[in-house]
Amino acid sequence: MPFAPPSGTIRVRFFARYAELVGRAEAAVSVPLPATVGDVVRRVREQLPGACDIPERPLTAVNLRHVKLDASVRDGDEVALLPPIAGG
Amino acid sequence: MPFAPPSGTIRVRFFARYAELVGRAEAAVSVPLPATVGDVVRRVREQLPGACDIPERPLTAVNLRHVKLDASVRDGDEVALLPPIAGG
Amino acid sequence: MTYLTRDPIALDALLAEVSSPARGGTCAFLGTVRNGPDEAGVTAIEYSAYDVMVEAELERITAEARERCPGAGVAVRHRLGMIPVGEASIAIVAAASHRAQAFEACRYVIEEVKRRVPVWKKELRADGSAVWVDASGHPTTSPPAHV
Amino acid sequence: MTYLTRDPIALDALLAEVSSPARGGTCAFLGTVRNGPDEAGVTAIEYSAYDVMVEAELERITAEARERCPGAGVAVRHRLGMIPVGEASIAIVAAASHRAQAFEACRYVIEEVKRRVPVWKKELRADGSAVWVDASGHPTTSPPAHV
Repeated sequence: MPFAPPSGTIRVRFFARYAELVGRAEAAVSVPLPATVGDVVRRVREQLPGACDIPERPLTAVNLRHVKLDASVRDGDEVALLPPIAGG
Repeated sequence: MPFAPPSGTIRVRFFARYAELVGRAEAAVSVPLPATVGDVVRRVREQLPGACDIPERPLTAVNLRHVKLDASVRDGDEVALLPPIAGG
Repeated sequence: MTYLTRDPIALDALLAEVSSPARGGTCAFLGTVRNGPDEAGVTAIEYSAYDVMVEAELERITAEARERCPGAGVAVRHRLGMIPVGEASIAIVAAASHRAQAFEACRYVIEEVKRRVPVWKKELRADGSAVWVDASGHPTTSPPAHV
Repeated sequence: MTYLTRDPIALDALLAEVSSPARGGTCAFLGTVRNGPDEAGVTAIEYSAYDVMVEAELERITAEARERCPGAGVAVRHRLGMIPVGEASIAIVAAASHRAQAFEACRYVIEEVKRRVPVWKKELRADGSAVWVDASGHPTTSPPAHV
């Protein structure tokens, strides 16, 4: 039986213009672990129709906190791709 | 006939604690001209009962504007002696 | 859902939340939808958000403001949905014993909101068009850089 | 008598005076009568003023604020007479196209008011005593220096 690296399922959320680009508000994405937020973004841009128009380095959050793309993700994490913030 | 220097009548106004010290809200003070606000204050402190407890160098205004004690006064001016400001 | 609302923001309610006899200085900030020379034809802005993250960020930001200004009371409300020109999208109130802390806490909150709170704006124009805009009101068509 | 009142200050009226579609940022400051650890037993403060000079100074100060922040709208109200703990003695509202000018104009006005506007405070205490206090709430018994 060949060696299968552990993989994790990440809940990816899309907002505002990014949600319009991919035509959905969320997706479940599977990544081999260990993985970073950047790996998740890459996977999303490759696999989801319309996602190639999301920037390669968008703002991201994991579990409701802003993170950099080199932050690690675990199975079950919620990763959000955030268009430029316009609050206030 | 001896030479009489021109004199001016200044309306002096008192506020808050200073008004309590002199027991009045205003006084007409005569000063030989030319004169400064400092001259008016000196005259007030010498002549008005209770006024000696007003500081020698109080905050002052002439015709509704803050001035220093070396500002000159003219006949008919309104000079105000202002306790430390506590507005706001 | 403490910090978000879909109704007009009542400033009086925020003031009541933070006022106390020991707090002599209160600073408030209101951000309202503009229709100035740079926003010709804007009739309203539709605000959307990553709701739960907005709540989490505003909880952190107000806690940070209170840490910087001990004793201060801080309240924030961000409105979502369609907001017509002239109405407030955000209100912040900070009350402290003295005015310097009140101004500082209020300013801190709005600056951090602009940097960190995941809210987005779509401008609706009189000609029927709609466009996503960034914090400065510029269309977000070109790919934004990662901060 | 534009800037002075003997009635409770209505913040909404001041906000309405300065709001306009081109002004997206509004900063307000409220100064309220305190009864904190430094004011044990204060029940109210009686504010008195050199009324006509207050009007003249506030006219000058608001004009200066508008000069520093072109396009800004600035409104001020100072209350006189007996003001109970928790109620406002002053309210300032500054609205501008962007928040930085709104904060700056509002802050400028309150700082200049504290320096220049001839208003005095007598603290009334629960024990029946009354004492003139300076801006910091300290009794003004010793002769103040000329500024």
